[in-house]
Amino acid sequence: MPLSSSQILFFSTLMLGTLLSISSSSWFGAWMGLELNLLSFIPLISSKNNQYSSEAALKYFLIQALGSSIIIMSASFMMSSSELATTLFTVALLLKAGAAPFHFWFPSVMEGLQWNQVIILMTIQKIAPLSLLSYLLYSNTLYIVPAAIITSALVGAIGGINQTFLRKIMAYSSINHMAWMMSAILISETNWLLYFSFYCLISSSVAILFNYQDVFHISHIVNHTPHSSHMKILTFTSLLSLGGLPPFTGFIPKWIIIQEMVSSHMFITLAILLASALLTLFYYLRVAMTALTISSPKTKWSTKSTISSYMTPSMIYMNIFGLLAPSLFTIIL
Amino acid sequence: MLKFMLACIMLMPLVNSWWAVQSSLFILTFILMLYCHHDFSNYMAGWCFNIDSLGYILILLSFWITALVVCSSQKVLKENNYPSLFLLVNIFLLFFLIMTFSANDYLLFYISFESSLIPTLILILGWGYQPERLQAGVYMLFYTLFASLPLLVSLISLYNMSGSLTLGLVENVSGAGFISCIWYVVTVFAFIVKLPMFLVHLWLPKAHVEAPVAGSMILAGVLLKLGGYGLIRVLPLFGEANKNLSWLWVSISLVGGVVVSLMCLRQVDMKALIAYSSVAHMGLVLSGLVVFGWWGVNGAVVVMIGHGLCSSGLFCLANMVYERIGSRSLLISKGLMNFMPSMALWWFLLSAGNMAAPPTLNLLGEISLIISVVSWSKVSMLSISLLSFFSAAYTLYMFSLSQHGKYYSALFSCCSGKVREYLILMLHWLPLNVLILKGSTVMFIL
Amino acid sequence: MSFLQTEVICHSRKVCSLYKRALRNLESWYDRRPMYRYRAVLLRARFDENKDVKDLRVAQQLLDDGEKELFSLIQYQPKKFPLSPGGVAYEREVRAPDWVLDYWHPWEKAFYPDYFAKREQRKKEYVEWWEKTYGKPAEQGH
Amino acid sequence: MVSMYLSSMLFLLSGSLSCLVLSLLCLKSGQAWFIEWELLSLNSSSIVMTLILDWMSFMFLGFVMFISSMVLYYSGEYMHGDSNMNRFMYLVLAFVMSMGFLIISPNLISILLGWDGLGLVSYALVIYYQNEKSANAGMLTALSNRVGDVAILLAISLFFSCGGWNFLFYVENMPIIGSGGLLCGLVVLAAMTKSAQIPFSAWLPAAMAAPTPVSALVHSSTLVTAGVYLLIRFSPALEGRLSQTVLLLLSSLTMFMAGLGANFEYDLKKIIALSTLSQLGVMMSILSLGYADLAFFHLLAHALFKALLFMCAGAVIHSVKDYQDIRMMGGLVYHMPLTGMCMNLANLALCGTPFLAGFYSKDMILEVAFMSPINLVSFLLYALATGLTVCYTMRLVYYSLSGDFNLGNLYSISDEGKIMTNPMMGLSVGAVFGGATLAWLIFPCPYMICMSPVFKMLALIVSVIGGVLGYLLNLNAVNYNLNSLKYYNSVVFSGSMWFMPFLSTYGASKNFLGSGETYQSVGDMGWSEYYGGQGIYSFIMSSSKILQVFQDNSMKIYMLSFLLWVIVLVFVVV
Repeated sequence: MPLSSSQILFFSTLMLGTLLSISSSSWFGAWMGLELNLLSFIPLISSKNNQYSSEAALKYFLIQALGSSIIIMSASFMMSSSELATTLFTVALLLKAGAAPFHFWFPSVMEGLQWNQVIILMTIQKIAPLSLLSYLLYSNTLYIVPAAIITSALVGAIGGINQTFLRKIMAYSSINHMAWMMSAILISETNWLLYFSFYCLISSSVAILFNYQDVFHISHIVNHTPHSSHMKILTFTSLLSLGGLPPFTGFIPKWIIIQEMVSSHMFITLAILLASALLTLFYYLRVAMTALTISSPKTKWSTKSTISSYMTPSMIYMNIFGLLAPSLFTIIL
Repeated sequence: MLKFMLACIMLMPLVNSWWAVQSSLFILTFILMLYCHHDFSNYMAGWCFNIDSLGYILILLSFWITALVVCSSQKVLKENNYPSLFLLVNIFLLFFLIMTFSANDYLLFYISFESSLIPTLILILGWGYQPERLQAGVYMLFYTLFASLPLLVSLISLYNMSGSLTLGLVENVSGAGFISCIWYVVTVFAFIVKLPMFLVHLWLPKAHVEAPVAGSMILAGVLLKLGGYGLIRVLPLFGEANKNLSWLWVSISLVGGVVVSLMCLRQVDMKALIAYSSVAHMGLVLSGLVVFGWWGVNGAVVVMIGHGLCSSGLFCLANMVYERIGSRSLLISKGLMNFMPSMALWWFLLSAGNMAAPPTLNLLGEISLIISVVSWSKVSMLSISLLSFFSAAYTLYMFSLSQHGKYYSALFSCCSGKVREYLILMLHWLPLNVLILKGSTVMFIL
Repeated sequence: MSFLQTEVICHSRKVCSLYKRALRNLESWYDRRPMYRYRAVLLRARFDENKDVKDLRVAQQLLDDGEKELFSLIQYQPKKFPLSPGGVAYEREVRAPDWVLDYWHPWEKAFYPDYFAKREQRKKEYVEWWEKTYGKPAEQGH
Repeated sequence: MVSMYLSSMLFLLSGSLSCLVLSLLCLKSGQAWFIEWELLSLNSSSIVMTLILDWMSFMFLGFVMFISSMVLYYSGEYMHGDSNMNRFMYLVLAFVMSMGFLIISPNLISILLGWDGLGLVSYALVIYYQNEKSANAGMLTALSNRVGDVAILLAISLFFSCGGWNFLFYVENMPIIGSGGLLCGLVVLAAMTKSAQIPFSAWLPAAMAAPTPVSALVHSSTLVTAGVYLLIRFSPALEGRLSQTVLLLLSSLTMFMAGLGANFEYDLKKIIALSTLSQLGVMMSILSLGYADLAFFHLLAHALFKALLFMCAGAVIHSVKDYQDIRMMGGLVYHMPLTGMCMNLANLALCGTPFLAGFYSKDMILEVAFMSPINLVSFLLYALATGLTVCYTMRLVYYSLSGDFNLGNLYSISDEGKIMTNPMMGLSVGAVFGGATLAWLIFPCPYMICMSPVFKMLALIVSVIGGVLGYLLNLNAVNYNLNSLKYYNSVVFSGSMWFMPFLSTYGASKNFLGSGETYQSVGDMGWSEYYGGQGIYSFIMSSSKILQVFQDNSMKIYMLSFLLWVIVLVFVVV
């Protein structure tokens, strides 16, 4: 799907906003970057002229605007009461990142997006809030972030169980991963970067797969999957990788986070995170189930061709062979 | 060990020709057998892998069972049911099993232990028969994962404590305080679920019933043994805590074994019966292991090998019946002796193995286990006697119901056994009964 | 499924069944024929005595009493013919029903060409005989 | 082509002859060979496969092989035309092999090879016929025997404290083991199941569902004596233990019960089985009095004539077309004189008629028993059982051999099948001379027996009374008014082995099968699922639904709730 020129423009301003906010030295600059980011994502969302995308755009705009307004408000408190300011900052950033308990907008916005915008929302749009959050870890906010971790883990895990829409499932999965990322933030920046980059790789590979198969619902996978075995392998490897099952790449960031959390004695949080990881795996598995049952009914209207050849090995590499050289990744970061 | 892993990897390109993979697996088994002159300490070491006698015998078992699995799943080839993918999955499974049994490092062990789940899951979901296989697969995956994620935490804590996860270099967790006990429970629980112990065994009958013959064989033959292997590896680290808590596992597994045996008597599904009987046998293995006497541990290893061969053979037999009659129900597939008189001999021999009749490895192992558990407490004699009695009861129930008497009247046209099938059964039975002549070959350390 | 009574059994059949069972029971107790005959005549007389009872309530009562009496005197090892149900040699060997041969694969049949040729011949003759004796079966409507 | 029955007969016969010769050599020189194969050595105690070859095992082995060669030859005709005859032959050979392993291993672990093997092979033999009766009988047999196997397994675990399992070395000083009493109890329990003593008696008559040659070999002369044999080897350890007393009481009770039951039994084979049971009781009781050599003597002599008796019964059953009910026989002596002769010979030997095989052992056992300080109950049971033996023998003879033929007339009854009568003749020789020969061989110096004339004559008197009583009772049975019906309850009680068959089948299985179902529905499909897979799944599903309710709101509410959070936080912080 070639990008139109306006999309390219907005995409670059989107990136610019992100960069601006994470590299700015003042909260005002950060706010400006966030606003730029927000305003350039709106046209990207509503590139398809239907009511779903415009509804999603509206919702996104309202929520982000609310978050931004809180940020600009608390920036003004910074001088008088820095405690209050940091608290409000944290809450607003959590809202912007879509972490529980401020996650309510996230699934419903995801619902109206195309897969490539989903990828942007899941990855690029998280960069700015999360990195701002990582600057904010003063002692007085330390009780908000763990609470957000726990709620995100639980909400992400439990919320996705009953879902049948793939984008909602991805939304909840993203909320759950947010919990892991926030705990990584609590530990160290490097861990967070590591986890985040892995998450970006894996979740976008899943989304790309879904995009190629043009599926939006669990039952579509049964009908639309072209019957090539490497497609099936791709589907379930990337989904299980997203779930963090050992032989796949997704296990590495989890392993590292677990190790760091154990060394910093965060056992209670860790227990909740692990339990939630199990639940998320359950709904990934439900999606992957059709791929795992090797022989499935053929439908004549499955028109989608198989995924282009250069994608397959790269995605398999991304999802399987990561485990072979985990140290490589730590060196890079 | 790397040479065998590389051999496995090199088998992967061959998956398009069934015979090549099959014969290569047998040849590899044979080559591995040649290494049986090992010197009983760490052996064939290199690059995080080494084997000792325990690992050796279990790797040999994995090779053997995988070769037999391929041999007995000819139906996949015949019906062109994705044969090359099937072989690929099996080779992957074998690869992960070799890694698990030869890993020199707890974390590597953990990773490959978990990895072996995926090919098994694919086997069950991909080549199973009924729609219920989805549930079975989910049960298997989640029961195992539920218990093994805490294991990861525990292993990493061990790493934090002693700075290494190499087998033998990890410090022991001393004391039997609250923390040590929790740590202990978290660590062993993964293996206890995998074994499985009564109360957390629900995944096993489901998985066995729904799995294709390959899945059942390898599940019963090798994968359950991962639990026992893991216990043998981690229990030495938790001496004190284990001593304090072993009563819990022994009592649950022995009483549970009796309960499971009673349930076996009510099964009408052949595979479910065999699966439940595995639970009962593994109960004894678990109690021998947590008692952690020399006899108990060695007996557990022997039973693991014996049970691996025997129940895998029984699943194979159940599948042969299923392929002919199309049902696993004992009410329909009955009176088979009239169709397949020679097969009835194999049924009898393998059933005898299942009830630990001499001269099978199972008997040797069970004797050692009973010795160990009875020396631990005489009260256990009560449930051990019931366990042992009922193991005969349900095995004979299965044998007589499936082989003896009139056959189902709606049944016509059923061919007798084929040479390939007799060969498979023979290859299950022979090691089961011959290895006892030098019982120490299958022991942990001599 | 003999324990499930699926139809209404009339009173006289019940009486007859009781009579027969009682006779068999006597036969098991009295193993010498003359003694058994003597007893059997007496038994018959007892049954005959009440054969004209018209009141079903009385008859039912008599039947129940008879059943009770039989139960209280049942022989612990009833005489059974070896090849009939309950006998020692009943179903000792499982024999495949004849029609199984019809389901053999043609290749399998080809191993015994003479036998199957003759079998086909016999079947045809049997059908002819059937149609001659009982007439052609009516066309089955759907 | 040499048929299988012939070749196995020749093979076993030669084996038997060589075993007997070796036994004589050992007896003369007092030698014994001891062969060990180490299976495993751990903690310096080793599991070994041990074989002991002394006069005792050689002699027993010789007898077993002799009887089995006769039986195999005999089954050449008895099983003629059976479609699975080869399976039968192989099974019998496997049986002989396991019996051999049992006889020659004095090690508690290696004896399991024979012990379990006997149980399994005899199971396969009992279910040889495909009817439901034999399936049930086989299950009862196998499971009753399994109780003994389990007892041996537990005994092995207790024996562990000795550091080895060659019980021959340890039986002399068993008291040093802490739980010696329990150990002896378990061994006695094992022997009792194999030899069908009282709580486990039900399987022996039930096992008569097997083909008659099997009964002749397995259920009369060899398998059932395995328990006795084990205790013979084990007897020094039992001295003065509680288990010995219990065994004495139970075995005399078995003796009496079986003798009584045989008098009310109608199945030809079951009568003989009950008589076997009674003789087993004799062996066990004399063993529990401490006379192991007498028990061994009776074991061998009994094997000879009991196998003969079964073969005769088999010949009868074969020629009357599977009828086993003695009410349907009678007058057979006119039709099959040779068989009748052999049957009478065996019967007389069983009763202990002077100078036949049973006399030497039985008479000596009774006299020794009467001489020893034995309690009154056992004494009475002994005397009664001896009388009852003669009584049921008379009854058997009366019903089957004499009188008129009670069956229809469409049978060709004769005993001209040489394949069946020849082995009978062979065993008859044993039944005549066996006792005397054994007495000379085993007891080089005579037992000292010292008792009053009344006691000396007691055995004879009881036998004569029993015989006369048996005859009178049978005459009495030919009656227009049956006395059995007057004492209905007691007749049924004695005729059905004191209800043991019901208790050990229905009584045992009912509770276990019921609880199996309960556990299945309440445990595995109930609580285990509730606190396992299904319960967690439904909990999570319902909580997911609750979460979904929060999710289904308008944007406004989300934003308001966020503002509420902010306000709350502001208050908390400030």
